[in-house]
Amino acid sequence: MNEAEGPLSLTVPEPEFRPGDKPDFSWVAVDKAGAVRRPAYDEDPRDFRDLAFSIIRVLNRDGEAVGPWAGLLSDDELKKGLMDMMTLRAYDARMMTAQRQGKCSFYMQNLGEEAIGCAFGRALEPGDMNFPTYRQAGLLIAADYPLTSMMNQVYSNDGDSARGRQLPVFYSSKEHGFFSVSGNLATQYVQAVGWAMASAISGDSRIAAGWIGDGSTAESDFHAALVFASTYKAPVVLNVVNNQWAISTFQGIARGGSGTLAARGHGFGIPSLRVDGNDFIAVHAVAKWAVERARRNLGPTLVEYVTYRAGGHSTSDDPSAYRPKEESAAWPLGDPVLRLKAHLIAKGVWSEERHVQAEAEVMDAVIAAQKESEAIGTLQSGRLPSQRDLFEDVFETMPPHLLRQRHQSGY
Amino acid sequence: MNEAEGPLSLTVPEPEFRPGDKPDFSWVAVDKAGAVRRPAYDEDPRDFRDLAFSIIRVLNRDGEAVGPWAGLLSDDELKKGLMDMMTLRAYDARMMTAQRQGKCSFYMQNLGEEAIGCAFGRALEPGDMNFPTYRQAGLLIAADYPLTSMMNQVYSNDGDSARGRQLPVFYSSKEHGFFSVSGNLATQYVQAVGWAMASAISGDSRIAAGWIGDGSTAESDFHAALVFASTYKAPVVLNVVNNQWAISTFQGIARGGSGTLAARGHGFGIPSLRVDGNDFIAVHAVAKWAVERARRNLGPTLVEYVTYRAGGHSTSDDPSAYRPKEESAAWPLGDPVLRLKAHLIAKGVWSEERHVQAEAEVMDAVIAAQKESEAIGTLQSGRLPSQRDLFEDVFETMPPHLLRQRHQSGY
Amino acid sequence: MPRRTMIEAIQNAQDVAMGADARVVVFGEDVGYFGGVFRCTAGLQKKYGKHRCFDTPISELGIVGAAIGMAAYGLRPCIEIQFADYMYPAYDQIVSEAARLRYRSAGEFTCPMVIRMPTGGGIHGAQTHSQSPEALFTHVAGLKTVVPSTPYDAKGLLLAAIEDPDPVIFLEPKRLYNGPFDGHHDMPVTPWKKHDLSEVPDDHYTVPIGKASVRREGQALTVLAYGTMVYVATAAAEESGIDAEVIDLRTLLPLDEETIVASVKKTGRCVIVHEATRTSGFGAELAAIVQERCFYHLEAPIERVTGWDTPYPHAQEWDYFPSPARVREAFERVMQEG
Amino acid sequence: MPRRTMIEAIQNAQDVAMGADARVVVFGEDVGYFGGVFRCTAGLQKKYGKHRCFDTPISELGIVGAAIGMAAYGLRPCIEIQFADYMYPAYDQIVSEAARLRYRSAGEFTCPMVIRMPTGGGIHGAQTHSQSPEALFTHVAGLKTVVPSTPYDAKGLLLAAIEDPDPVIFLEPKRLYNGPFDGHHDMPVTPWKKHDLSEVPDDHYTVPIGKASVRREGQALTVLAYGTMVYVATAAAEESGIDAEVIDLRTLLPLDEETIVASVKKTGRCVIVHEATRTSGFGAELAAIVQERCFYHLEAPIERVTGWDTPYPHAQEWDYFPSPARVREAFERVMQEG
Ligand SMILES: Cc1ncc(C[n+]2csc(CCOP(=O)(O)OP(=O)(O)O)c2C)c(N)n1
Ligand SMILES: Cc1ncc(C[n+]2csc(CCOP(=O)(O)OP(=O)(O)O)c2C)c(N)n1
Ligand SMILES: [Mg+2]
Ligand SMILES: [Mg+2]
Repeated sequence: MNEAEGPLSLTVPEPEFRPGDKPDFSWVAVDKAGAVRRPAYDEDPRDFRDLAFSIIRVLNRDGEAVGPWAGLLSDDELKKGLMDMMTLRAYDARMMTAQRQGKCSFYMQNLGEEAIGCAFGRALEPGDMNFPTYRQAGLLIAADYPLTSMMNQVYSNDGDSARGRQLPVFYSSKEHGFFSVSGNLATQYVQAVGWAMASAISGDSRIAAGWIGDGSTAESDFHAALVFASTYKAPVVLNVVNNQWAISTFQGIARGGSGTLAARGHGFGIPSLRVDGNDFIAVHAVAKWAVERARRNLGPTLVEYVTYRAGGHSTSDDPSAYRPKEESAAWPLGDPVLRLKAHLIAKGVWSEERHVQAEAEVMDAVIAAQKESEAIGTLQSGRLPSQRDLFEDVFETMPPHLLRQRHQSGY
Repeated sequence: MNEAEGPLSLTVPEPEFRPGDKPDFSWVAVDKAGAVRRPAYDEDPRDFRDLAFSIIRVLNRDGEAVGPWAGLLSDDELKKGLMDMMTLRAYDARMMTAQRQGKCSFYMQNLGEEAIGCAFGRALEPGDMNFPTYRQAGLLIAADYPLTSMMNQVYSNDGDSARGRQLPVFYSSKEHGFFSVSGNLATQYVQAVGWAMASAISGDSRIAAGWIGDGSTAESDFHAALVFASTYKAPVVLNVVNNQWAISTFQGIARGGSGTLAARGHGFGIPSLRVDGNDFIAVHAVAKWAVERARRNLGPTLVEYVTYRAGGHSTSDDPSAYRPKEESAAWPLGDPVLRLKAHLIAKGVWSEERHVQAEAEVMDAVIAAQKESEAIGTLQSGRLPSQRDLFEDVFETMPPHLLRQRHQSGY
Repeated sequence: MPRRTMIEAIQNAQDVAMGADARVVVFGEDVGYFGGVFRCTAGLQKKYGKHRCFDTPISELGIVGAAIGMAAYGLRPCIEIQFADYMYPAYDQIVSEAARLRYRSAGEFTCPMVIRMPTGGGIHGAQTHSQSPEALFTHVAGLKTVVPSTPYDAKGLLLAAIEDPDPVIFLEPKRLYNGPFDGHHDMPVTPWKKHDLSEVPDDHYTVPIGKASVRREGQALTVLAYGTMVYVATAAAEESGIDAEVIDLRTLLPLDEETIVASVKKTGRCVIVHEATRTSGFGAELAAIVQERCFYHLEAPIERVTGWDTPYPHAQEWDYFPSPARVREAFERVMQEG
Repeated sequence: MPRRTMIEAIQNAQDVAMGADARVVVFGEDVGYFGGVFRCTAGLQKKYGKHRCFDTPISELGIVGAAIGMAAYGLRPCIEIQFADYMYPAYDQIVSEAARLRYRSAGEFTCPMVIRMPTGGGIHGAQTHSQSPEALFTHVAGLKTVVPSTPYDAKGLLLAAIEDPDPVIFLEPKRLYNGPFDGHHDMPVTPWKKHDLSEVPDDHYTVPIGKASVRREGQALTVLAYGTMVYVATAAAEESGIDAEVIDLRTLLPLDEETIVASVKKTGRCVIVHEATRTSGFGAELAAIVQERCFYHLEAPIERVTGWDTPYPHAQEWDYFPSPARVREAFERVMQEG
């Protein structure tokens, strides 16, 4: 009763455009700003499954903030958000240059994705904990972590609180709710769930946020995180940053036939939202909603941020080898800095002049921090962590064999 | 703006009933036989998402086969199916006793779940490959694998084709489409996908079937399998046997808030069906549908079999420590052997007398096989695999260090 | 003094730890209501509540990954992997995360946790219920690895592990759970309740991590062993009449090199016994250290008696398992040389 | 004879294998359209089609698990793990499945596959782009482990590995991808194209698995090394003026013990060099074997020069990495003893 005809064949998904193609994203369904509803915190997730397939947006083409997700932030907060994004962008630019100058071994920028970390950070309370990837420096900026400390880490200089042990951008600051970044993709997603469970076990009120990229959702830890979060209703926000690319691999390879990555949550009964990651206000509003659900002990929320990695994957990557150069410009969700700027101007609380001035301000701040940091050292010169440090912190107390090795090493 | 009130607390799901409780499954929503529709093979999976939350059933309370999933098997095929299930049950009973007698180290029975392997096996073609767990012996019986060979494996005697190297019930028979069972849960699920991809790469027409238990869906390999199957549209049937228990842990711990395990497929865009695992005809019909989809290069299907593990997890387990003794009897889906028997009697092609006679026939066959197998040996006596065998098959060619070790060992 | 099996000692250690410190949480597959497939967590859920002792989904990755998050939060998870053979799905979390968190954050975040797991063979568990993966942990900087061989040590070491500020791999030789097994699988086993080494006080005490124990003094040769092999080695010593000194390492990392070196310098001969496969087993490290530090005292090559370099078999278990006879032969070879 | 970098040699080996045998398939993260982050699979998708060379989701478990199923089906997967540091999520599939499939089915199902992965440090990759996990493979019965140190060997060994009937772990020292690096990080590197060892024929050839190569003959002492450390050891020999014999092991398992034993019996002294952490590193196994088999020829303790027992650091990379100076010091110590 084998009704099949021809032989089997393997399907291998391909991105729409490769170098040489003219990108055209008119097929990407982008919901109108204000069009997607805002469920009640305790609404049955089965009743808003559609929200995993739409895109929550607040800022419309005229720069207005519209719909049920608008209205949470004051003008001052919005201005601070804009400045944070601009700071991150300026910082990234300087560090990219520093890497080319050999001052650090490596760098990864956030270009085009600034809204996500900067807006999410504002939705948290002190004591909450992020488990970030390498592309959430915005969380630190939003938490007012000093730029100099960030640079010290990037330069692996003697001011680096982690003693130069980690690759650039693998920051850590407990005080600023930023868990030590691991280079292993996805591992920290389930740790975020564990941290949140610990908070619940302890009768605390703090919540956790896990971070993962589109490509990394394929990793096992993503599944473990969803299973544990779903079973124990952990107070955690599970963030997926879909910037369309995982190095050279387009998001369709990780996503497969599921339509969206947000849909992954449905198999676990986890409420899942999809949001315009380049819309600062939308990101903040959705983050706030998910954080509040967690805080009310209503359990996890999965949030997919739809965005675009406008730069290379890292300083080791040249994206023109695998995608059209124009793809970034063709991407339909625009630039997060320009969109928030336009909104503030439309509101009459910002201006082109103020913006130019602000650009100078943030650049000054970045340069001042850079001077301070470089006065300590860069990877190639100045004060670096001591070689003795190599042997510290393997354990709290150094065991005899390590003492012996340190001695052998001459330190 | 923290609107939360009290402190957080941890949710830990609990089964409805523990020893001492009176089980009452009236809350389990069981669809009427014949009520769930049968989608076209190429229907968009988004259009039958409801089928992951219903239960496909064919045999109704009067023993009739009804609805769109009925009618695929001839009377002779059904009788063969009944005999297969009875054989498996008789075989299990004998082996449970053999274990108590010390003839083998361990045993795991299929009690209550006989329909699944026995019916699924009939939906495959020669050359297709199952990647089974330890509870799919029915696949071998359906494929007419000799009982003696099965017993030789259980007894680890010299007739065991795998040279006594594996725990009892970890069978292997390429010829019968039964991949060597691993003791590590879930690992083989993704291998099934790989095997299916290989068939597609090769332009072959053979398909694969992966098998996993409810509890094991929490493992990483389950996720990897779904990701790969979804991305490459692998010709594979992904079976989840939900027998309600994972040793002492009820299925709610693995399932979390998702409603059903079949729903896991939705996050991947994989069509997902849920079927009465104690209904031989329904299992077969759904299996056939999923196999046909794979064969037509339409990709993977996830199938959840709703059943109940009527016995202990293994001979090392005493379920009365964690669930009410009466729970099995209270389970609403009945016994697969009795249900198919009733259907055949209702159809007039079987009778109580024929059944009694059949019981004697299968027991005779099992006892004859047992005699043959025990004539070779059991774990404690008779001909066992040679100790030399210990060193074979680590590699195709024995490298010098192993030759030296074998020599040292005295063999 | 109450007598306890090793299982009871392990259960009791966790009970004491949970009673003393609300940060101690216990979880794993089947460890909650049921109390663990080996009963090592029996009664803890009832006594301390579902939020401190609970069943988990079958995801070793999830168990360890969640525990790391909890440890970073400030709890002290003591988790069970049902069999050491099933720790591989969690190996990335253990190696890349738990072991390195303190280092990579320079102490800002730490990972005080214990990962318990039954190890070793001798129970007809075949390839997936018999493995001894200790060398896969000792190679990883940032992990401590402990293997008790008596109920007393099991409790004391487990309490020390739970109180340790760093991740500890706690390997429980399951062949010893119920009785000490005097080396011969075909002879009756003395149950712990009739054995001297099973006296386990009710109260809190610790056995220090990093200290070996000389189980049998001797002058002729030194045996380095741990877990079940301590009994195999002792049986071999008794039966051979060779005056062997048997050292129970108890902690593999950090290793008590001083006790080892002092003994080998005294005896001039060394035999290492472990169940794991030979190549790159922990015995290799022991042999390397002993020849490095005792070279001029050695009168014969150091011998290793180990599991063979094959997967762990089922029917042939007792041909795989290092027997007193194999250890005795090594003793004799080592005594003849030099 | 054409000259090739190690990357080109590896690419070429796969090209030759795919051309000769339709069962050979190549996949991994970024290996398809882009040709791999190190370009080791460049051009293969274009030449052989998407169904034989393709990108995968970021799931090392999935990559290896799927490859096992394919190998069992009858294909010959040659897969890439982007960095050895990321193999841990696949470790269970490698150890519990690939390594044991032949054994547990007594040859009914087999797993001919190659798992390629860049290893080792020296590129400022910090803890997650620098590891040398070879000992985690050599401990596992059923795996072969290969580490080439030249473009010629890389191609020949990779072809041998693809044609091998069993799973082969193929560790590529990424410090050698573009040039041989003569041991000093602060001196200019000779690119392969100017180096003698980069002559790589276009055609098919194999270098046998299980055979070491004596890279430098000498009488005074034996150095056992592999991968990048072959160059560090050679530099140390050249600079110290000590007549060291440098053996490039090339295959760690099965190990060419005969070549090692013959050399140490000749020189009476042995230094082992590897990048991995010291404790339970592959050097421990080498030391154990050498003392077992050459005891009466040894005139000094065997020394190990290795990475320290810490995670792989970033800023302090060159303090971690075994330098020619550290190797030279070991040579001197070993020559002074005895
Ligand atoms: C376990 C693991 N596998 C592979 C890598 C190598 N790697 C680093 S980043 C990356 C792509 C990640 O893509 P995505 O998750 O989409 O994050 P993005 O870089 O786009 O933010 C890969 C494959 C890694 N770091 N860890
Ligand atoms: C990786 C791994 N972890 C744990 C175990 C121990 N174990 C064996 S069976 C089992 C329960 C499996 O339950 P389920 O998947 O529901 O299958 P069932 O036994 O009900 O058929 C467990 C935890 C294992 N074999 N492998
Ligand atoms: Mg991405
Ligand atoms: Mg089950």
